[in-house]
Amino acid sequence: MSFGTPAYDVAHLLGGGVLLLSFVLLYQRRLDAVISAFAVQGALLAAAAAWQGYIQGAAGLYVTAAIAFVAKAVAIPLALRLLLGRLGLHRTVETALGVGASLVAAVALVGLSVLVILPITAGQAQALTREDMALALSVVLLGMLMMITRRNAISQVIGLMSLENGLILAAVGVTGMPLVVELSTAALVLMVAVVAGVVVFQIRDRLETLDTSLLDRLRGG
Amino acid sequence: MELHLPWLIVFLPWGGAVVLALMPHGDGQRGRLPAAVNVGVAAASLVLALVVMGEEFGQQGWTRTDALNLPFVLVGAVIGLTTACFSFATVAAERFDDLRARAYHAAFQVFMGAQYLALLSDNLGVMWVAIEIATLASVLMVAVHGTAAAVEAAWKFFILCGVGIALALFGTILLYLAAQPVVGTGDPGLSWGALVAVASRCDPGVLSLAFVFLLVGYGTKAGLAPLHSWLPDAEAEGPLPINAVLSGLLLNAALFAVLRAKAIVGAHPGALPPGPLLVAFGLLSLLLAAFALWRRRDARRLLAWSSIEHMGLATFAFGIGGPAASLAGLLHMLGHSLVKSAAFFAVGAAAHLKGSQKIADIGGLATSHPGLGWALALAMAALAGLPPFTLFLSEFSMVVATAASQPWLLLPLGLGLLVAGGALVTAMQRLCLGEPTPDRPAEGAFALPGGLLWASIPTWLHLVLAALLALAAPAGLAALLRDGARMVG
Amino acid sequence: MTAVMGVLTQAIHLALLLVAAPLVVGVVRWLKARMMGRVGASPLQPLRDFLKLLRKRPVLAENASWISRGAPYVGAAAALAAAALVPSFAHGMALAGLGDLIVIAGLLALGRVCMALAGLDVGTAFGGLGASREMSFAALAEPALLLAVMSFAILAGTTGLDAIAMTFQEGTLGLRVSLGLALVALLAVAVAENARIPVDNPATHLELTMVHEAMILEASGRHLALWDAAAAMRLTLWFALLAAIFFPFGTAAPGWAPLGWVVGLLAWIAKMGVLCLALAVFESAIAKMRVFRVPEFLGAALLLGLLGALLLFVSTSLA
Amino acid sequence: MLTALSLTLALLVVLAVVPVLAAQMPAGGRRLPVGMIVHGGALLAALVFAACGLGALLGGPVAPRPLMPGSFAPLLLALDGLSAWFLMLLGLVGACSALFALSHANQAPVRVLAAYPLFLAAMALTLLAADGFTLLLGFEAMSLASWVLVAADHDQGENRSAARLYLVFAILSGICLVPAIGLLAAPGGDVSFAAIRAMPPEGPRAAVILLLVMVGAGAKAGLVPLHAWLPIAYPAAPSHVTALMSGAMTKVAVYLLARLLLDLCGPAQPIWWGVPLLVMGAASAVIGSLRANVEEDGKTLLACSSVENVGLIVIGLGLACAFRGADLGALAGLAAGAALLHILNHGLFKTLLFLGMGEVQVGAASRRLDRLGGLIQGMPWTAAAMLVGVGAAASLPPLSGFASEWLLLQALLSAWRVGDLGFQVLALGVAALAALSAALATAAMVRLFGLVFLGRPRTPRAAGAEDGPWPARVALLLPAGLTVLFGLLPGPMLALAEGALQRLVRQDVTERATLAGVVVGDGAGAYLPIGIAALLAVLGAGIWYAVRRRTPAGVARSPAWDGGFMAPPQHLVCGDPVTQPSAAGFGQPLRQILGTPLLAAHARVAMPPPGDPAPARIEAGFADPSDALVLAPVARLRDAISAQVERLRDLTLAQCLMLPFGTLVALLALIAWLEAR
Repeated sequence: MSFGTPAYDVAHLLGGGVLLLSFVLLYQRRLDAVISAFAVQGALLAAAAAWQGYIQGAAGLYVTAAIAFVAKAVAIPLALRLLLGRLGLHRTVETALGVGASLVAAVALVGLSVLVILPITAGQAQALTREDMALALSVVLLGMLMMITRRNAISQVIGLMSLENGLILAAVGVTGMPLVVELSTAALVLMVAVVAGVVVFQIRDRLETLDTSLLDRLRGG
Repeated sequence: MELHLPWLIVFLPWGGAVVLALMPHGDGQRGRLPAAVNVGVAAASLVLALVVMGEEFGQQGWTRTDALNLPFVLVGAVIGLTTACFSFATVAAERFDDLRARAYHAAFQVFMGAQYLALLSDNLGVMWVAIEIATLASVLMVAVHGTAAAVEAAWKFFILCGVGIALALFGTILLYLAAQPVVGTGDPGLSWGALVAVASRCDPGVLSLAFVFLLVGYGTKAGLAPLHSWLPDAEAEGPLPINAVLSGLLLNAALFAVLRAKAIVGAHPGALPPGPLLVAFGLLSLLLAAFALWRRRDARRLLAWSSIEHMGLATFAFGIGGPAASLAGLLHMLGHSLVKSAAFFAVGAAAHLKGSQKIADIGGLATSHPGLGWALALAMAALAGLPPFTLFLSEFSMVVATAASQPWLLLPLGLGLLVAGGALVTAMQRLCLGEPTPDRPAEGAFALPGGLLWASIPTWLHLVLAALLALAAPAGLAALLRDGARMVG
Repeated sequence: MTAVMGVLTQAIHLALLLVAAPLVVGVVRWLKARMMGRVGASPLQPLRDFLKLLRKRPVLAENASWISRGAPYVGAAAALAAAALVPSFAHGMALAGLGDLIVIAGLLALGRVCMALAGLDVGTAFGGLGASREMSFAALAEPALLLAVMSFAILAGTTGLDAIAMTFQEGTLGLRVSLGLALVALLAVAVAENARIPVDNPATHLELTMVHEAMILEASGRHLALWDAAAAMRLTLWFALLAAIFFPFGTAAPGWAPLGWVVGLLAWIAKMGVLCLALAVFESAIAKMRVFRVPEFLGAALLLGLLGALLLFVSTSLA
Repeated sequence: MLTALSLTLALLVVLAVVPVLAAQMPAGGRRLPVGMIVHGGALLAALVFAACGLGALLGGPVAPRPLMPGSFAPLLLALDGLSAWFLMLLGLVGACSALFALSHANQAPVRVLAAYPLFLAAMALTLLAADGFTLLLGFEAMSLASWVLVAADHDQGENRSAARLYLVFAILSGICLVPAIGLLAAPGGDVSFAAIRAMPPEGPRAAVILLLVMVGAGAKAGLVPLHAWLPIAYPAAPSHVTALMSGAMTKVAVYLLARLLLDLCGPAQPIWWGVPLLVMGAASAVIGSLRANVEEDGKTLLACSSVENVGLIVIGLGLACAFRGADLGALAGLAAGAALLHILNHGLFKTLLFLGMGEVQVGAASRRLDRLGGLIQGMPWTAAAMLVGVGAAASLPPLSGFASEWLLLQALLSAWRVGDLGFQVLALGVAALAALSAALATAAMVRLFGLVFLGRPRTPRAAGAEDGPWPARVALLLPAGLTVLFGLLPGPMLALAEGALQRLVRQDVTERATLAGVVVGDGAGAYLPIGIAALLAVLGAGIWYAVRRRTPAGVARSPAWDGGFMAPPQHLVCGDPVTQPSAAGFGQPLRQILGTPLLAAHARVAMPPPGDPAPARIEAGFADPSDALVLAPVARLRDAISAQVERLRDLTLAQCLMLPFGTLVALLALIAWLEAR
C-alpha cells in the first residue's frame, strides 16, 4: 500500500478530514457549530475506521467504526444539543486565546507532530501508518489546544473527545492492533462518563453558567 | 480468555461491588451491613493475594505475576483491608443517603479490583483499561458528596486525568507500533513480557516517543509535577477513607505503569534514555512540593502535597537507575503507601473528631487523643524521612546510589528533602502538640464499640509494617523485591 | 642523692617563701609610702597584722556556709602550692616536675575561684560585685598568660617552668623581641592577678572601685589572715616567676651547691628588691583606671602576647 | 559481647512498649510501677553498656556481625576501641540519668517513659554500628526519640518551638550525613566501615564529605553557627534527659565526626582538613562560654557550657587531623587523646551538673538563677556534688576538666610544629580563644554555683529546698566521684583509650601515659595530678594545722556586715533579694566587654526617680549571631520561594491543562531535535 493506490488515498483523505475538522473546531466560536463539527469529525472517524477494517481485513474495526458513528456522530452531539437547549446558554464560546492565534498555534503543532513522527518512523515499511500516526498526533495535540483555549465546560469536553478521536485514528491505523475494540469502548465509557458528569452536575443546578472559570474557586489551604 | 488465578483477585472485588451496589443501604445500624461486607471482601482479597504470592510466577494470558507486581498487590490488599475497616467505623459520619452509600461502597471495590488488574496485567492495553476504570471509580468517590467543592475537585480530576489517560493510550499504541515489525501483529505486541524481550530490536525512535506519551500520561495520574494540579484538590475532597487508597494505591498503580514502560524503553540502548527524564520530573515534584508544603493550612492537602513529593522521590530513584536505586524506588513506593495511608487514617479520624480538616482546627491531638496523636506524629516524622520506617531506608539507599552515579544531584535532592522535612515536622507539631482544640465530633463517627481504636489500630499497624519492612524484612520478601528492582533496571 | 638535695632545696624554698611573702608586701607598702613622702609602716607590719588577725575569733554572717570557712584554707594552699613550684634561688627542686606553667595558672585559678565563691557566700552586694569583676578580668588575663607561655614553650621546647628558666639562664637564645613583648604581657597579667594599680587598688575600700577587697569584706579573724597571706604569697609568686624567666641570672644549678645557693639566694633577694621597687614606682606614678578601662588594658596585653608569638613564628620560619 | 548488647537493645525496645501497653490497660495497668520498671531496666542496660565498653577497651575489639541477616539492611554491629570508649561513657551517663529518674521521673507521662529507653537504645545502636546505614539509623532514631523528650512538656509554646527547631536541625543532620555516607561508600554501594576503610575518599570528594559531616554532625553537636537549637532544646527536656543529651548525645555527634572524618576518611588527608574543625570549635568554645555568662536559666547556662566544651573537643579533633596530615604522629595522638579524654570528662561532669540542676528544680521549683540562692543550706549533698562538677567545668586542678584541657592546651602550644605559617597563626588564635573560653567557663561556673547555692534564698521555695532521695544522691555522687577519680588518673584513662586512638590516628600513647600522670613530647610538659593533689592536701593540712594551733576555736555568728548596709525589713524573711547580686548583674562586666561585640548585647539601667525607694534594675538582653545571620535569612528565602510556588495554586483549569500540554510539547520538541541531530 503506497502513495497513489486507492487504499492509501482514501485512508489519507479520511485522516486528513479528521484533522481538518479539528481546525474547524478550533475556528468555531458558536457552541452549536462546534457540536456539529464534532459530529462530522465523529462520522469521518467512523468512516476511517471502517475503511481500515476493509483494507486490513479486520472485522473488529467495523465494530469500532459502528461504535464511533453511533456515539460520536449521533448520540453525544444530540445529548450535548439537548443540554444546550435546556440550559439556554448563550451560544458563543469565550476563548482564552484569540481564534487567529489558536490557528497559528495549531499549524505549529501540526508541524511539530510531522517533525516528530516522520523521522522516527523512518524504519516503518508502511507509508500509510506513518502518515496516519502524524495525523493522529496532530488531532491529539489540537484537541488539547482546544481544551486550553476554551473556557466553556462543553467545549472543553468536546476538546477532550476530539483528542480521543485522534487516539482511535491512531489505533485503527496500526495494522493488527489488538484490543482496538476494547480500548475504544473503554475510552468511550470514559467520555460518556464525562458527559454524564457534566449533565448531572448541570442538572444539580449548582452553577449558573458552564464557564469553568467558576470551577476554579477551589483554592484550598 | 482463560480465567487465571490473578483474575480472581480482580473479579472478587468487582463481584463485591455488584453486590454492594445492589444491597439496600439503610440508615444507622442497618447501614453497617454493607460496610461489613466491604470489609469482608477486602479481607478475602488479602487472602487471595497471599495465595497468589505462593503460586508460581509467570505470564498467564493477559496477566502476569512477577517479583515486580506481587509486593504491590500484597501491600495494596493490606491497605484495602485497613481502609475498609476505617471506613466501617466512620462511614456513618459521612451521612450518605442510600444511593450515595451504594455508589461509595461499589466504587471502592471497583477501584480495588481495577488497581489489582493494573498491577497484574501483562497486556499494556488491559493495564490502560484498568487504570482508566480505577480513575473513573476514584472520580466517583471524590464526587460522591456532591458539594460544590467536591464536584469541582472531581471535575478537575476528571479533565486532567482524562487527558492524561488519553495520552497514555497514544503511548500504548506507539509501543505496539514499535513492536509490531518484530513480534508481528496481535496480542504479543502489547504483552509486557514479549516487549521487554524484544525491545532491543525495536525502532528506538518510536520507543522514545511512546515513552514520552506514557510518562506524561501515567505521570499525570501519578501526580508528578508539573502534571499534579488535580491531586491536592482531589485528596482534599470526598469521604475521608478514600485518601488512603488514592494516595496509597492509585498513585502507585500509575507510577507502576511508568515503570513497566521504563523497563521496555530502557532495554533499548538507542532509545531516549528514560533516566534523565524521570530524574527531572522527580526533582521538580520534590522541590515544588517541598516549598508548597510550607503554605498548607488544610491537613489533607498537606498530605496530598507530601504524596507529590514522595512520588517525585520514587521517580527520581527510578531515574537514577541500577539495582540499588530501583530497589530504593520500589521500597519508597511501598513504604509511602503504608505510611501515607496511616497518616490519612489519623488525619481522617482527627477531622471527624474536630469537625474540620484545617490544621488550625486540629491541634494538640497528642494530648487529647494520645494513641492517635502520637501515631500521626510518627507517621509524619516517617514522611519527613526519619527512621525506623521504610522511607528512611529507601531515601538512604537512593542517596547512596545517587552519590555513586550522579553526585551533583545530591544538592537539589538534599535541598528538597530538607525543605519538605522541615515543613512536615512543623505541620506535625501544629497538629499533634500543644493545647488541644475543642472536639466537635461528627455524629456517628466512631460510634462502634472500640471507638477510636478503629482508626488508631490501622494507623499503628501500618507504622509497624513500615518499620518491619525496613529493618526486619523476611529474606524471601527482600529477595523478591531485589528481583523486582532488577526487572525495572 | 639528687633526690635528697631536691627535697632540701624545696624545703629551703618553702621556708624562703614564707619569710619573703609578708616582707614583699611590707616592703612595697613602705617604699610607696616613702615615695609619697610619708614615713610608712615598718615592712614587718603585714606579718604583725597576720599574727594579730590569727588571734581573733572570726565573725561569720548568719547565713554563711562552710564555703566561707573552707575557702580560705584552699585558697591559701593553692597559692602556696603554686609558689612552691616556682624556682627561687636554685633549680632542681623536688617538685620541679610538677611545675608546669599551665598547672601554675590552674592553681592560681583555683585560688581565685575560692575567693570568688567566698565572696558570694553571704549574698552581699559587694561580694557579688567583686567576684563578678574578678572573674571577668581573669577571663581576659588568662589568654594573655597562655600566649606568653606559648612564646616560652616555643623557645624552650617545654612548658615546665624550671626547664624554661634553665634554658633562659643558659643565655643561648639571646635577646628576643618576642620575649620583650611577652614580658610586657606578663607584667600586665601580673598586675591584674595581684589586684594592683591600675587595675585595682589594694589600699582602697571605696565601693565602686574595689575588686579584690570586695570579695573578702565579710572575712575576719583567721579567715582574713589567710586571704591576706594568700594575696601576699601570690605577689611573691609573680615576682619569683618574672625573676625566674626574665632575670634568670645567678640561680644555682640543681644538686648540692652551698656556694651556688648562697649566690642564688643573694641574687634572688636582689631581684625581688628590684621588682618591689619597680612596682612601688609604677604604682606611685600611675592612677587607678576606671573599671571598664581594664578590659582595654588586658586586651592590649593579649594583643602583645599574640604579636610576640607571631613574631616568633616568623623568625622560626625564616630561620 | 555483641549478643549481650543486642539483647540489651531488645530489652530497651521492650521497655519502651511497656508504658504504652500499661496505659491502654484500664485500672489494673495504672497500678503497675511502670516508671520503676522502665528506669530500672534502663539502669541495667546502661550498666551493660558501660561494662561492655570497658570490656572491649581492655579485651580488644569485637568483629562485625549482622543483626538482621537477609533483610534489606543487614545492620552490622561491632565494637572497636572508638565505639567502646563512647559506649562506656554512654553507660556511665545513662546509669546516672536512670538513677536520677528512678527517684524523680517515675510519674513521668507515657511519652517520656516510652521514648527514654528508645533514646538510650538509639544512641547505643549508633555507637555499635559497623556500617553507614546502621550508623545513621541509630543517629536519626536518636534524634526522633529525643525530640519526643524535648517535646515532653509541649503545652508550653516555647518548648514546642524548641522541639520544632530541634527536629528540623535533626533532619538537616540526616540530610547532610546520608550523602556523606553515600560519597564515602565503596563503588558497589557497600557502606560497611571495612569496605569504606579499604577505599578512603580523595580530593574534592573528600572535601565535600568534610563539609557535609561538619554540617551534619556539627548541627547535632551544637557547633557554632549551627547551635541555635541547643540552648533552647536542652532546658525543655526533663533533667535526666538533658543530662543524657548533653553528656552522651552531643558525644555521639562527636563520635560521628571522629568516626567519619578521622577513621573512615583515612589518614591521607591534607593539613587543612583540621582548619574547619578548628574554626568551628574555637567559635563554639567562645560563643558558648560567653553565653553561659549571660544566660539566666540554669539549664540554658549549662547547655551553653556544653556548646563550649564540644567546641574544645572539636578543636582537639581538628588538631589531630592537622598533625596527622603533617606526619606528626605523636602530636596527633596527643591532640586526639585530649579530645577523647575531654569527651569522657565533660560527659560525666556535665551529667552531674544537669542532674544537680534537676535536683534544684525539684527542690526549689525553679531553674532561674534569680529565683534561687542559698541552696547549700538545704541541699548540702547536691551542693557538694555540684561543687565538684563546677570545679571540673571551670577546669580547676586537680579535677578531670583540667586534665583534659591541659592536654588540649599542650597540643595547641605544639601546633606551631606543623610548619605552615598560616596554620601557625590560626593555631595561635585558636589557643588564645581556647584559653579565653576556659576562663569564661570558670566565670560562668562561679556565677552558677554562687547564685544558686550561695548567698541568701531569693524565694521562699528556695529557702525550703531539700536534697533528693538516696538514688538521686547516688546519681550525683557517682559522677562526682568519677570526676575526681578521672581527674587524678588521666594517665591510666589515656592508656585505656589506646584502642580508640589507634582508630583515630593509628598512634600509641602508652609510653606517655603513666599511672602518675601524662607527659607530652620529650619532657616538653608534664601533668602529674596526683602530685598536685597531694601537694594541695599536704599544704592545706599544714596551713590548717598551723593556723588552728594559734587561733581560738570556732566562729562567732552575726548579721552580715555587707559594707554597713541597712538590715532588711522584718517581713522579708530571706533578706531583701534585690540587694543580692542578680544573674544579669553578675554577668554585666562580661556582657559589656565581650557580649557587645559578639552577642549584640545591650543593657539599660532603669533608675527609679529620686526619692523612690524602688531598686534600680538592669534590663539586659542579647541576640545570638546565629539567629540573625543563619536562621533568619534562611527562613526568609524559604518563604519567598514558597510564595512563588504558591502562585501555582491560582491557576485555572485551562492553565492547569497548559502544564501537561506544555510538558508534552516540550518533550516532543526534544525528541524532534534529537532525531534531527
